[in-house]
Amino acid sequence: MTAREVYLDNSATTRTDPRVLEAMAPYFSEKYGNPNSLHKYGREARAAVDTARAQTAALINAEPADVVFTGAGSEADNLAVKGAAWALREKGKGAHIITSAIEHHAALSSVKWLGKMGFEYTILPVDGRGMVSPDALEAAIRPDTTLVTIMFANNEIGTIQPIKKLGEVCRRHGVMFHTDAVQAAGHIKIDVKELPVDMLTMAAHKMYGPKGIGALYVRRGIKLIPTLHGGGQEFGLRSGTENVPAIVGFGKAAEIAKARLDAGADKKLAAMRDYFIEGVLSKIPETRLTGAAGDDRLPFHTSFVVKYIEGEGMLLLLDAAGIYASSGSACTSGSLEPSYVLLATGLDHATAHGSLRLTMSHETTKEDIDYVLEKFPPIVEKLRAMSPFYNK
Amino acid sequence: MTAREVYLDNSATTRTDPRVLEAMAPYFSEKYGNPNSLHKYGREARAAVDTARAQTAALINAEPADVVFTGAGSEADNLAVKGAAWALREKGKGAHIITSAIEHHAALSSVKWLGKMGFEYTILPVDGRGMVSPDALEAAIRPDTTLVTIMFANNEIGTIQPIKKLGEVCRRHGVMFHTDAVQAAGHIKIDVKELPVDMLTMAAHKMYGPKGIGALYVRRGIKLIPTLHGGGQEFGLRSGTENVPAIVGFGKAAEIAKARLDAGADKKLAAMRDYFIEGVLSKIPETRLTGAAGDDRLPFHTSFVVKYIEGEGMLLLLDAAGIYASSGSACTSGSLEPSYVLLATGLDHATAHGSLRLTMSHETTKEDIDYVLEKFPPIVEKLRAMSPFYNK
Amino acid sequence: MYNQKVVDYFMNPRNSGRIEDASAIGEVGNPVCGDVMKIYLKINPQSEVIEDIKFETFGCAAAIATSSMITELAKGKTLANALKITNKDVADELGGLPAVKLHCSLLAQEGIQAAAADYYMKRDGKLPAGLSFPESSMSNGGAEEERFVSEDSRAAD
Amino acid sequence: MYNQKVVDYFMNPRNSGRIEDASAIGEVGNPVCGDVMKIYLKINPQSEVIEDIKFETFGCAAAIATSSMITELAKGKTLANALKITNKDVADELGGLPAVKLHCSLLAQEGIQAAAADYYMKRDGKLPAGLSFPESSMSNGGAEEERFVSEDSRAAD
Ligand SMILES: Cc1ncc(COP(=O)(O)O)c(C=O)c1O
Ligand SMILES: Cc1ncc(COP(=O)(O)O)c(C=O)c1O
Ligand code: FES
Ligand code: FES
Repeated sequence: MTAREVYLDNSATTRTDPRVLEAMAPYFSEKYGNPNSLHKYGREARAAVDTARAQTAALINAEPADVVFTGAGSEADNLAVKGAAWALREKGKGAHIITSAIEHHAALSSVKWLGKMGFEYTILPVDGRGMVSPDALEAAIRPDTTLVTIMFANNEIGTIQPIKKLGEVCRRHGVMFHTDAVQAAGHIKIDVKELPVDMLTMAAHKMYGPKGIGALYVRRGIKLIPTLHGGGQEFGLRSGTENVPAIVGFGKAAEIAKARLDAGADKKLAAMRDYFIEGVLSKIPETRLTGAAGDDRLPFHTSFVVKYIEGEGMLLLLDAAGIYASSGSACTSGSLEPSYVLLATGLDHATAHGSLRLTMSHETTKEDIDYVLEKFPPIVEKLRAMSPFYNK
Repeated sequence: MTAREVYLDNSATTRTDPRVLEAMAPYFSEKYGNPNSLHKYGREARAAVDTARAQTAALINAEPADVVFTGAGSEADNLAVKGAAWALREKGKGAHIITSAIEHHAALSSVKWLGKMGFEYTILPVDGRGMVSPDALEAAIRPDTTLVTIMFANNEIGTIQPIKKLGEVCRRHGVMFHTDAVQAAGHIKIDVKELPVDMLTMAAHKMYGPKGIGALYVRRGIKLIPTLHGGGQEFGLRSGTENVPAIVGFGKAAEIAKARLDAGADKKLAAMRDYFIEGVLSKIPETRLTGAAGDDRLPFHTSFVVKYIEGEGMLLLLDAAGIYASSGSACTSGSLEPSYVLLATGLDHATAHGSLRLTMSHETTKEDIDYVLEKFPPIVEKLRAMSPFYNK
Repeated sequence: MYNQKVVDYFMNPRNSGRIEDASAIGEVGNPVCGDVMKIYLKINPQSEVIEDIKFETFGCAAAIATSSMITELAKGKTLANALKITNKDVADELGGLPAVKLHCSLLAQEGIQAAAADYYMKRDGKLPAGLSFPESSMSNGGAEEERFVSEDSRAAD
Repeated sequence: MYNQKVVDYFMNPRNSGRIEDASAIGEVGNPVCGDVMKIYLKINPQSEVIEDIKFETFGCAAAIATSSMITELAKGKTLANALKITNKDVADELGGLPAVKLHCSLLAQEGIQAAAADYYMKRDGKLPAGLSFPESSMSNGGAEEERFVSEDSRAAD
């Protein structure tokens, strides 16, 4: 038993809010109908899906009919990227896609797969803070460019992109613009009526909703080719019996998130984040923040590189102290490369290996943070004492 | 309020068994970690997924490492059909696919989409009982045939295909064989060590598990190209954060289903099914069973065509009597054609419009059936009285 | 998906059945879905008022509800006035129909037209100017690969 | 993913640190992941017994655990016998490593080899027959598009 447990891996997944679970509960064993059935059980399931769609749409100020539920955030990214790329190529608009070096695998691997299917693509670099330059985007647009996909905020380094400016560039050139807002949605204000984005990805489990449900906002009038074929659910864009409880949970999570944002909870969290960052940097020498700071950073997100040591060791020792974190140094999908995101921001391999991500929730308290600030420095000391690179 | 409620739409979706929900419950708000995280929360989630994979595999006597979880039964069909077709074409093995006329949209539309991507396909006919002929399959195999996908049991008419024989034909010709067992898994015994199938689709919500989770059995050694790209979860075949609670629920549902099958519960249900069919046919003149009978039919499945009237009217009047059924005459995805499955069995349009499906669960009682047998005939009478085709 | 009024007109159909000594019978088929409606009229030869009207319908619940509604609307009207009832009137009177079910209401409108045509053909051997046997030209949209938006897109299970 | 013994050898590393007056130092890098290990030996010039051994490792938990294990295994052995310890011995002694972490144990084996090479080079100006500076040839498998089966395939979030 540890004295305290502090879950700081909210970029990986969040705790389902008990109010969300409560909203979902009746749809498993009581109101368990298939929304496509005509009878009472089907109708009550359909009504629940309709309500949840409206709630989810409201979070980003979209119309309900413009929100498509998918089985994961990754699936929404795949649908947006492949669905638009295929549809636009079929119309003879071209086959060039632009993305950035720090996209999530769901977008990046989709683009690369399209590369195998005869599409061309450009991967834009980022600066030291992980920012994509709107000018660089503009310069990369070609006459045959059809689609740009650039994430709203990054999962590893918390950087929020200049989405409005990037979208404006796309609009100016008549290019479709998708943004992966899995880390941003529910955590910072997003208004698709104001932002020039055509498609936007969300995932409930990153905002205190359930796992296994994503959503894609698709601006009215946009035609996509589905990636999942079948019965024609979700406006024909995502076949498969609707995951009613999870959809209901998404709706509830979106409703709660919206109320929180309206109450300015993101500002409070950002203040705690800055206290946390300040504490880590001052207590642990030769450590730096990765990604952007201030308003350009997700309010719940901190991430660091700690020199001379590796992330995994920190994770395990923190784990033993009841502190649950993650590291970009971990192998992703069996690869042992350090995070491509960190490398893209200009870090060398060895430094990138020392990455640690600590991402808060609305349940994180100042006491939790102080506990981490007490336990973390000696852990670093212990590991550095074993490092051949550290000058004792 | 109606006197009794009888849910007879278990082919559409089933009630989540309360024991399944109980198993899932802790994974929302207590053990909510991402299985890919190294810390305690991640490890307990990973352990839960491993257990559920073993339970799910055991239902069909497969090895755990050969079961891939997906976001829906439809997605597993898409992955099997497209994943194998792409992979085999890439290896230069050919690009011809064989399927049947009564497949679920998830398989059929996947095949048709591949048709647009340069593949060729053959759609095998079925006989009056909805059976695919192994001889017809053998005759359709060409040198460039790579993949056959034929469902284990049909959702609309309950017919169980001669999977062993069909698989043997495929084996003989070195062709890969996928079967969509969404309606069969958990309801009849399936053993992939005995059956010559290479891939097999399941969906938890058709067997008293949760919605939003499917599984694909993939025989060892088979390479697929993923349809959903990203972080590389599920052996690289299905990216996206694992839906831990739903996976746990699938495992539990599989465990319960296996115990039931081992106890011969399918035989009992089949006896009730035959009592039900017998009752309907004897009480309502000019009505016939659609699909096969006896051992060639799913034990929980009944389906009929009632002459001179349409399905929707029956559904609504049954609904008013607390009986929840479905009909193949309903528009599927906004189309108003009667079910292509019924047409494929040789029914004319008008007769096919009069279809009704009543699918039982393990909770259905003889009293429920007797209640339906009491309420259903006058409903038919009432509608027939309005029909221009009925000779009073 | 149906509102209460539609359900009521389907559950408790008005004027269903036949008129054995009908002055005219109209039979129409819906080209979209293959459904069929028959309308029986009893017409006062002097006033041309529809004194009795009955229907038989092989179709969906919307078809039955709209059949039942149009008989109510037409009863007591002169044939000329009954012919002015459009499928939209019927749908509106029912408080609206789901988008995919709008075509069903066409059966009702065309059923009256067909019965009227039968009446005039029997009486005069020809149709009055402006009246013809109905021939619907509705087609079924919604290609599967395209994004399909509808308030009620039922899907396969 | 690590068993208890691995965790123990990582959490409570044996023989970590430096030997200031080491007889030999070996430094190896892991070509798979870029990690680095340094081994310090204090060797009895007569018996060639390893009297003291320490390590410094920049690497994952498995690298640290295997470093700590090999120092324990090698301590008190003659150099010749220590050189017979394979990475498999180290992994087995730890009760096994996850598949993706097997390569880490190579650092330990090669660290001893490198230190021994350093010892002989310093002493004789050349390596004894059969001993060379280690050069690993492990490569990283698992092309992304292929089905990737591993007991522990961690994924991105
Ligand atoms: C035979 C068959 N295959 C596939 C599916 C698709 O399953 P899901 O809707 O869960 O994606 C279904 C049911 O919808 C089915 O009955
Ligand atoms: C930025 C970003 N995009 C997409 C995803 C994919 O979401 P999911 O794992 O729910 O499919 C994630 C998280 O995993 C993410 O952080
Ligand atoms: S579907 Fe044919 S009339 Fe309604
Ligand atoms: S990952 Fe580099 S030594 Fe283990």
